[in-house]
Amino acid sequence: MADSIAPIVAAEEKLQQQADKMETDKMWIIMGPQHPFSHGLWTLKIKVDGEICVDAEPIVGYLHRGWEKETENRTYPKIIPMADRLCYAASMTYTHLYCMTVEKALGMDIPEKAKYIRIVADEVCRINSHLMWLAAVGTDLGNLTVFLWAMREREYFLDLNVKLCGARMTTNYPRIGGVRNDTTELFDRDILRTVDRFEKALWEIIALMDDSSIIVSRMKGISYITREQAANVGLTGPAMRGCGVDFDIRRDDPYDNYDKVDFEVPVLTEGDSYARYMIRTEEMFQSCEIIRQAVKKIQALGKNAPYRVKAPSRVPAGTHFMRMEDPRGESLMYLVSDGTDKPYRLKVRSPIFTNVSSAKLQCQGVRIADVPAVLAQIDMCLGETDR
Amino acid sequence: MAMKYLEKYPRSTARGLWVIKPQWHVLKLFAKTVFHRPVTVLYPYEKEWVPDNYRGRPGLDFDKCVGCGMCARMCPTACIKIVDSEAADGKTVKRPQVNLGRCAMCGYCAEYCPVDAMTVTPEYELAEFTRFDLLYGPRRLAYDKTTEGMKVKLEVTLQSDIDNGNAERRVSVFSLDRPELTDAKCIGCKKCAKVCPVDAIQMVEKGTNEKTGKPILRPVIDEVKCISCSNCIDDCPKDALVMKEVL
Amino acid sequence: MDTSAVYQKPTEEEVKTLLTERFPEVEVTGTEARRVFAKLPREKVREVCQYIHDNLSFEHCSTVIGVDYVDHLTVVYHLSNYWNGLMIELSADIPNDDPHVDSVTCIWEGVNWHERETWELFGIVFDGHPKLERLLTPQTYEFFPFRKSYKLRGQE
Amino acid sequence: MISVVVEYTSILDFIDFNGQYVMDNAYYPFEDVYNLPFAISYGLWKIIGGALAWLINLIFPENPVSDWLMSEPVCVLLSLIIFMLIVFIVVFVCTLISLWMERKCLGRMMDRRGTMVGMKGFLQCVADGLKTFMKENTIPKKVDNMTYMWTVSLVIGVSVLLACMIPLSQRWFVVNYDSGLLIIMAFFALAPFFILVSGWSQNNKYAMIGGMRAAELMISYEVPMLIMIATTALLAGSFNIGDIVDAQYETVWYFIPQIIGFITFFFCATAESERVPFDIAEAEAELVEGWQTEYAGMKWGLIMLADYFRGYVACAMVTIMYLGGWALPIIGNGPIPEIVFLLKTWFVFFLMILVRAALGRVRPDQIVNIGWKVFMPLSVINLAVVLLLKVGGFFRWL
Repeated sequence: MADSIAPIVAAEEKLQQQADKMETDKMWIIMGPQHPFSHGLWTLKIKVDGEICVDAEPIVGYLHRGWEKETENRTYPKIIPMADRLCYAASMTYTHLYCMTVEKALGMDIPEKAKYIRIVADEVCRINSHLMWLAAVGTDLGNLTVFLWAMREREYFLDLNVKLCGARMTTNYPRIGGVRNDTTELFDRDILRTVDRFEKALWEIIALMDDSSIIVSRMKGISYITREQAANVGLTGPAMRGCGVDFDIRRDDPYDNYDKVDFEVPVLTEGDSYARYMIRTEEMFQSCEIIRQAVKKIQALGKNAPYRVKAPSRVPAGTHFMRMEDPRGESLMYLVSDGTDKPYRLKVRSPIFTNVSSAKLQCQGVRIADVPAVLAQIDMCLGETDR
Repeated sequence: MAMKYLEKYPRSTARGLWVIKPQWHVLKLFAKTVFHRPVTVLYPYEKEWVPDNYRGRPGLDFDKCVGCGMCARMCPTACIKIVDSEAADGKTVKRPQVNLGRCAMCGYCAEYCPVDAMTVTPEYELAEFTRFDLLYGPRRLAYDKTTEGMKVKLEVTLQSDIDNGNAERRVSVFSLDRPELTDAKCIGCKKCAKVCPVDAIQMVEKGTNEKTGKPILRPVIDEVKCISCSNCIDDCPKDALVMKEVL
Repeated sequence: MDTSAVYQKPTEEEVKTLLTERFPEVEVTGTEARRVFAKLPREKVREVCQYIHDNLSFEHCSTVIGVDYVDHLTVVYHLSNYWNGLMIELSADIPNDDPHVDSVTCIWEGVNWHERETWELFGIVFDGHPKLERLLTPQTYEFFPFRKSYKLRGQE
Repeated sequence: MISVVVEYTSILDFIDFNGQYVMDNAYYPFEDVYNLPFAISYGLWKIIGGALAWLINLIFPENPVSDWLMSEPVCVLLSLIIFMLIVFIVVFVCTLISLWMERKCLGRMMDRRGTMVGMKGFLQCVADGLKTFMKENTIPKKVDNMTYMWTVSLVIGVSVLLACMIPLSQRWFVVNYDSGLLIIMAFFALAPFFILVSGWSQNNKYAMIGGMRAAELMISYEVPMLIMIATTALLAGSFNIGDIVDAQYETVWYFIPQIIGFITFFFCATAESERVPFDIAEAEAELVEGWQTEYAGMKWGLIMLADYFRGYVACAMVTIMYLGGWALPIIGNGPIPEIVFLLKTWFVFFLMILVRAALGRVRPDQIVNIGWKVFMPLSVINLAVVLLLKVGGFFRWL
């Protein structure tokens, strides 16, 4: 009997070998810079085998303005509006980071009230940025309603920005030695109301996202990244915490007064796209908590507490760096000063620059339809990537 | 402190009909917006309320301005240029001109104006047909509905005051820093007195030069009049004047 | 201290002693709360980084920064530990006429783009880098725009 | 044909309505069924052609042309042309209304206003049409020109033809086939072939993937749809649309016994008309515009319109098969059954808008999975239920 089967088995094996060897043509698809998925000017080249992506290569640099070189030409206060333009969604955090770095170089301590106001402004900015990201994820998954609902909520926070510092997005609010102006009248009332309202509205958006099996199944179980990989390729921020790295600069390396407010750092070990989504959503709730606590602290400090200290115009020579938890990850500024009123070199470490460099890791084995949904979790912003 | 969202989600995949809830929420909003108005603002017809400190285009109080050039010095995009302009009494005075094509609306000009002549205004509809139209001269910069909130005050607390337990004292930056003369470097060229916008510098005779017999002139700064614009420091050919910072 | 053991949460003092004991060339210039600053010769960069990564559990390299001090170039590495938030700043001086340093991309993959960026902007060549090409600036550039010799308009 | 030259004196001799009922015409094309749009167009031709004949007769008295114009076969022929126009315009306006409805409803669901140009935003459709027609007709250099143009015109043409073939009532139809549903289904299933070819011809990777996906979609959703059509025909005992509606009026609306089939068919129809959440062929997040990427200007505008035609057809099919067509439960046909039918169709379209607003896009592999592993068994279960009801004689008691 074995003899009669043997040729058939051999033929089958041969066929199997042929099938294994058979190679379909792989093609490069170039997405961007004019593509609805690229939220900004960048290109993603993906190599696809049928519908499955096997390789990816991001191309950035269309927006390279030489930001770091430009700063060498300007006095210290003039760089603050420029730092706003690093990222339109997280302008407050970059200004804050810049001011912190210069303050560190000056060795000065800023008033308590300024620290808390900066925390409030930062967290509002974080919510803004996360809402923008939520909107992007919604559209990339094909649901425009999420986009508009998230943008609607963001509008209320932008109104808060207008009331606080007179501009919606390029806030230009933190200053070296404090903040631009004191909190305006009734600001604490407005912000608490907005936050309360926002939490209710966020549940509605979550109902659209998490209670829809279509959207969950689009994110669940794709683009796995392990903890070691995440740390090694330099993923930071929510993307990293979704992969199981329990690290948040606000908690583990606190700056300003983050060690005096109580909040949780969400960490998930799943490592898929959905985990990264969930981290950001939880962070919005935690930001609301931080805002509530910080506003209480501001109220306790009283109306006449100092909010801005006069800073000298010249920075003593030396090298200093500061890092902070940007909405998208770890941002770092490295300042080389030479004793004049202009920086000798200012380097910005943008979280997205590193996050997007790991696009290959994130996209491998993912279908074309999921590439936008996976890369939306980076929360792309080209202003800071290209600088 | 506890997680709010991660406590409830992710929901178990076993829940049936998992597409009903989003539709219910959408339908709820639909029912609401059919009778109420949606949140969008019909822009050209309706406009959003903006607060006093809204940073639109810069505004200028022509008579208040002293032409010190502080705005031009602090402007991060270098869009402000000090130009000669004719005052009401026929004199030629220096006043800022703003190129709104480059303006980043950062509000530094209003913030650093020592006499509060420069203000922020809530005007943001600035489209013009040509780039030339975007040049706002000193007269065109005037904004007649200026309120107190539009004049951005630059008030700071001094570190020394905080250390002394006097933390609630706030002072204007422009009443603190004064230029200081290094006598040995000064050549008495009178340049500082010429460029001073508020005439705070008087050239005072301090003895006679032994070789040439000419009088030795030295600037004396009126501390009350000075607005610490540092024009004299910039124009000093021998770096004899230095800003003495009070911290 | 045992320089070959693996430390998951080294303190500032431990890092200082371990580094100086293991590598006599490394000069620790200062420590702050959660910060260690060190200076090292450029030949030792990969070796020290490998040690910091493997034995001191510094899983993440934040940045690679190039600085042009006119008379020499400097590369600065910021390494961070995810277990206790400690950061090491390593800086290595590089002579102008031979701008070469070992790449650490094989240790931390995330450094890849930072090294490319540093190369294109400062002309510091990272030996052993998998793809040392221009990233932000156009491929046709033949100069290094962030060096001090490249003057901007308005810079004297 | 020999015509007797008669002496005509007034225009009313030409425009002659008395004693001439449309169905009395020997060449009446719809046998013994009254057709409202044909009657209208017949009357219209009587007016237009009569006036024309009178004019010709005025200039050249006693010529045979005037008589020929008013003769029975010519009347039928020319009123058929007007009939086509009327049917098309009605369908066109219905589609524009559903387009407007989508924009407005979707806007309200997203907390915005939707279109605002004239007549509560309805004129935006006209403005869009004008805009796309004004645009430059660009054709990429390296496309296969023949298939590129042919397939898109076929996609549009088939969709329009399909929409025109939907009967609005017993008296408003184009052809009264016994296999009405099957014909509609056949035409409905035709467009994806053209999409596949068109995606290939454009020499563009996005378009090609889009075309492939359209084929994927077609293969997985046609089968359950056909099964459900067969189920409905089984229940009604006929493929004729009029018979199906009558059967529903006599018993119950079929969405009650066929609730599973109703939901399944609704989603299948959504998928067939390539609307969110099943619009993978033109998934704008990853494929720019899918198979429409290289079509610009007028062609693109017509493709978008064709999409809405197909959406309208899908809704109409749901209405016919499950919601009782133009008949109301107790009233029956009512005075204007066409309005009843359109209202029902728009209601189904509203459900589609709701689904679009609430859900995201499904991945291609998931779509095939859903098609074969969920909708296919569901349609078979539906068939089994209907068989049980039919065999059990449930419908005899009603």
